[in-house]
Amino acid sequence: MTRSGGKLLGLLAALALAIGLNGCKQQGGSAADSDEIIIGEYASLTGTTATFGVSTHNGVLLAIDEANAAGGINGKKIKLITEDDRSKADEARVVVTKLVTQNKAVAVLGEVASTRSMTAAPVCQQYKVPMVSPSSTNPEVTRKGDYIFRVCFTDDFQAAVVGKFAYDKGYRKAAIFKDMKNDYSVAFADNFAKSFIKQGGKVVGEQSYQEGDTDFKSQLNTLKATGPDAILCPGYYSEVGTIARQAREIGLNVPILGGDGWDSPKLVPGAGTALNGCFFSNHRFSRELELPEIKAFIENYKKKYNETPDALAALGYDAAGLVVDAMKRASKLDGPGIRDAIAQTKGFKGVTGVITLDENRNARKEALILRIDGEVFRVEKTYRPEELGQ
Amino acid sequence: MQQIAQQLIYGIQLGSLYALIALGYTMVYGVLRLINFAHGDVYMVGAFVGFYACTRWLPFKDLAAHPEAAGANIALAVVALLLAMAICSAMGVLIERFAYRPLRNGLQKADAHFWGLVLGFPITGLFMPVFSGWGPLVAVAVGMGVGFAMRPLVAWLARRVKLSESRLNALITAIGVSLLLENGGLLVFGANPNFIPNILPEHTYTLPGGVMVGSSQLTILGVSVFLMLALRYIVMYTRPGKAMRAISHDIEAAKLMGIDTDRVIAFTFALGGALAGAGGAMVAALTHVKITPLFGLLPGLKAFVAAVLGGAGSLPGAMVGGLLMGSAESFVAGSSLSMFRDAIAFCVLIIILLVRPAGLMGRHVPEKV
Amino acid sequence: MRWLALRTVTVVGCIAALAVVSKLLSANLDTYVFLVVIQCGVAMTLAGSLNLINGITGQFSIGHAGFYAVGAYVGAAWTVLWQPIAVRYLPLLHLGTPLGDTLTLLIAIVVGAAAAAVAGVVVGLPSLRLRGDYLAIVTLGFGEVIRVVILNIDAVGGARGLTGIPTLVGSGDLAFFWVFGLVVAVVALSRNLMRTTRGLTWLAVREDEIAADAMGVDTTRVKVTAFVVGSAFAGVAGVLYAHYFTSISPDVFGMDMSIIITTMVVLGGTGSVSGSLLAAIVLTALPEFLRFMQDYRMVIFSTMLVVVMLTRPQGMFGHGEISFATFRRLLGRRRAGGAKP
Amino acid sequence: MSLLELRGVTRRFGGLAAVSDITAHVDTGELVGLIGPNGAGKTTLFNLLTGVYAPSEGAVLFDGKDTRGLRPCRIAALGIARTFQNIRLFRELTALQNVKVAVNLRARSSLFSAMVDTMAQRADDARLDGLARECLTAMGLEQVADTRSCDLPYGLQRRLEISRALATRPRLLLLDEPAAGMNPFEKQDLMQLIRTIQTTFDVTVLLIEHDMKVVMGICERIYVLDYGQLIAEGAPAEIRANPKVIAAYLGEETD
Repeated sequence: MTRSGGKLLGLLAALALAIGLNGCKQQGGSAADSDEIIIGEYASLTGTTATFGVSTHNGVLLAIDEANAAGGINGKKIKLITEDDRSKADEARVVVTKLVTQNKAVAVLGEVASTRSMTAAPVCQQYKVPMVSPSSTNPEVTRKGDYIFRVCFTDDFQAAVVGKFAYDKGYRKAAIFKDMKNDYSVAFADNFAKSFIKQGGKVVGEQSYQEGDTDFKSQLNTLKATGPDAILCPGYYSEVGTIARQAREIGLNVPILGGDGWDSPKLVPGAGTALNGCFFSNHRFSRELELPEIKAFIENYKKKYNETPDALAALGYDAAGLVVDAMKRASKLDGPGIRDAIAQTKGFKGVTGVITLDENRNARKEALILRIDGEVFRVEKTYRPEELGQ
Repeated sequence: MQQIAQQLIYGIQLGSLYALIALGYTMVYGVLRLINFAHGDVYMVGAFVGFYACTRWLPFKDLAAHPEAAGANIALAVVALLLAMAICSAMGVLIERFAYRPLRNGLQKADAHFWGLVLGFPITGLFMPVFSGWGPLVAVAVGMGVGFAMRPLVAWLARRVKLSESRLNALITAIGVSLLLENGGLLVFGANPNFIPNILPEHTYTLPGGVMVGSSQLTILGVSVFLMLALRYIVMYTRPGKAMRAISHDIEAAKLMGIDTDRVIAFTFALGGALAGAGGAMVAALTHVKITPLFGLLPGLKAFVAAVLGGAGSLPGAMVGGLLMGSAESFVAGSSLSMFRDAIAFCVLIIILLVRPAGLMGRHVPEKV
Repeated sequence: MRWLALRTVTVVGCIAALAVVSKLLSANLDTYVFLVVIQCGVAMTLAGSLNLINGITGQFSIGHAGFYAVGAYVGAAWTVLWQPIAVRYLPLLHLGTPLGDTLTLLIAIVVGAAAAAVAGVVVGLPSLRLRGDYLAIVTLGFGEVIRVVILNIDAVGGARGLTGIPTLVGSGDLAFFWVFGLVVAVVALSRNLMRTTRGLTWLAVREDEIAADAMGVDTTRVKVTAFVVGSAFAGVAGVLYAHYFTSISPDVFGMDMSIIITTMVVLGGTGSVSGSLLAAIVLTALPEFLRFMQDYRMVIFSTMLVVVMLTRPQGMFGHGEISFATFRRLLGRRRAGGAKP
Repeated sequence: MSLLELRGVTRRFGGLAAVSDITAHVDTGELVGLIGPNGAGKTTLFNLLTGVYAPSEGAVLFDGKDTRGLRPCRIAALGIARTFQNIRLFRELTALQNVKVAVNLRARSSLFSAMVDTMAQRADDARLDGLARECLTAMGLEQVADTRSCDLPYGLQRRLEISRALATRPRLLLLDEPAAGMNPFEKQDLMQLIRTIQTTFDVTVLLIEHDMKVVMGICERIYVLDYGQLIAEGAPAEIRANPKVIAAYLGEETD
């Protein structure tokens, strides 16, 4: 009899627990009647991609501050709640759930990495809260639902740009060196190969590394033996510098190509002179473009953070700016209302280009090819989506 | 053929580094039968010391701007290396004193105070923004106060410490220390990667047969070999070294013979820390790899695998294991299976352990019945 | 017959209790809190199943995330890749219908558990030759090998992870029911093992392998069985995780996950089922509670870990259990018997 | 036929022969002693008998069956049980649980039924519980059944080990220095006890002992081991008078 007695006690205990927890239910007031509008942001403030997360967050914060200084939305101030997901996909989902259900965010900004955006997107979709990703470039991200948007171009476009550029530049044999652990890097490499081969080029070798490795010479040496005209290295800047140095050390002196993962003020300190004359694709953000909106942004950013912004900061700024703009136009300040307003965005003048969202909720924007020249990234070429038939 | 020789050279360079770190693991394992998980993080601290020495503390000049400063920089680099070794060995001793010694001897009052302070600081740090108006002095004072207030809490928690012989326990403590160093490092150093600029001249030599060797590789190899020889001398011919060997043979007997085991264990951690520190600083300065608080995670793990591979507790084993791991990894990385690089390191380990359960050079002590 | 009646009552009672609690919780809890509760449930299963290997049988296994990953990936691969093929021949499996959903999930659980169990045998076999730290390293290494292999299988997404897994366990009360049903199963199994004469052989292997062998305990079989059962449960936890969170990626199942699960077991007191479960709750919920501390939370978390290890080396409960007997004792009633280790 | 038969058993560790070329036998119902100076290889011999080590040469036959290649648990199932020189109890388990582990050899239910706690398993458990308590009672340990074994006094721990060995229902019981660390009264008790269990449990006993009083007092036949070799065999009185044995214990008297 002791056993069923125990179970009975357990049942009672569980009931008590349930009733107790019942009291814990968040009594947070609804967003509509408070004088604040809450925007949630999830970012990798710590962990492997912390630099991207922090840059983006700075950009977002700047945009929100500016919007509030300009009077907010219909007299209501915007409150940004930022949660750190420690660069982990499962945590991204948890924090977005928190932002949406507990903090009652009406819109969500994030993430940099596509894996995390894809993990969190279903939550936003389920609770009908629009999510705008500043820089997740994997095409899959916005396919997660009609509440998911992005303000950057997609990987297939970016990689195709690099592929076309490489061919135009006269490279015929390319080798690929990708970060196995990084889905951005893997997808970039695949799309580049497709585009490059379609143009008529040939991929002669493919090797991989993992974020955190310190020695790349073995793989580079193997790639060297294949005699490439150029090497595509679509990883993050944190490894690219070291890879470039080690490539030069072993006498592999061909140009190295990359994507927007390279964009960071730390790229050159990491690479020294090893990346001089190399190229990477980036969002349309460069001081060299001499555009007034970019100049103003850089000035304001420097004033606030005392450092030079990179493209990710600019994208964060644009993502937040886009949401604020949509809120001003929205018929109703709730998830669906803001979503419709975002979806109708046309010709939003962002720092990183004019943003018009297409029916797939992607921004159609041009891409730059930058050439590394000492400490400066010079604009080599600009590609429009139409040029690649996209 | 040239390819194979070339990969072998990379493997040896990588392996000598693994061996350097693995020695720290294996020495500690020898005397304490403890996997010092925090050792990889000591290596990380070495890299940061190297970074700060090269960019802030010492008057290094960037060679790109001042090519004439090469000689002065090399002299300074020796100082930086010694500095990293000194700080890391102090670090090792500190970890031993406050995290592992209480496991053996029970938590003393001093330990309770230490951990109280450690708990106090991050909690105070949280309120830093509140104090920002008052300046750092006030914040530090408050931090000390909170830390001081936390001491009795730890002491109270520890009022009935039962010593545990569980190895799992020691392992989790070591993991805790490792996490503490990593996350503490994130707070102190930030998550942004750092790079050491060009401060040492770099040349590449081409050997007959087209095999290329860089000066940085030669330096890493040379310093590692030198340090290993020095270590061997210390362990074989000096008094503390002999005491270390005695302890690794039988700690109880060593105690009875009048050896101050706690001191010798601290000495072991100091030696291991110095080696790891040297490795960290060298890698950071010579390969220009990114330096982050997670810098030690992967090399630490691989060095540890190397130590087990060679036979935990055996110094020559750590060297052999390190070289084996380095070469295996280099060959795999250079082959078409580069994506399986890490997996293959472990596969090699598993296979070798199944054939030789105590590692390549470990003594297999059958349990006495 | 008395036994049968009792057993029916307890099983039905458990199911009913779970159903009621899950309804109540999913209806009343904030979604975020509910998500954390579900995570706690998954963590409890993982800790409980590792406790079977580490705590009860005394094998030094620290690569549990590997089994978790195998379960999650094989289970998810079934629903995403193979189920659409199977449904052509077995219309019963049609998703969207309650029957089809449940059947698909059950099959996922079975394949996930089976795959993890096979992995358990593979890891369990070295345990026959290796002891202590060496075994620990092999298990850790195995976990890493699994992760790297998954990274390289394009069919399950590689580094991108596998997304778009149907939520077969739902997002509300059903999920709670499944996850905590699994917790109950682990607890019941551990309890049965620790109470029965048969189960004592597992504890004997932990206490003294040589003596156990000399007393006729087939230590080989005990160890391999512990690995198989422990990893099968971890596999099922993986299947449920995958079908609740709808996306999995290799970085979820990395070494840090393994280490956290090991920590749960040690912190709770190796061998103590209730301790492991409680530690699982604490270690899952604590970082969430500490979220307001932002950058500082992981520092505080790791310091607390060390301090707990130093001040309570035997873990929170040592080998002891918190049981209803404890409560009864607290209430002043006599303990009803049934010796517990 | 002998219950236990050793045919030229040799065991080497490295180059060193811990026991070499031992030929001996133990008959059913006997109480045989095995003595010898420290390091003579007595415990090694026990380990060879119980399968902890495999013989380098020669064979061990139990009840006519060659035990080579059998794991210790199989040999225990055949009917050889042992105690250990340095007590090896399951420290965290209670006295009763210690015995229950050994009683498992006589369990009928499977591990699976234990895991799901079936009815058959419950009945079986009740039966095993009875058997275990029986073994405890036989050694006078019923009072401490629920005490953790590491909390027991030393003498009781020794007894518990014997009781645990008996629980496997052995035909041959190997006792490794059962009287070590006991005072003279306890030793007297022990001798009495060994005789009793030999008759009540119908078991053959082979014991290693250093205390000559105990050995001479209860053994019917004695083997003497020195430097891994059998140097003498015979009844207690013969062994006492054997010059080789005296030499082995006291060193060569003639210089």
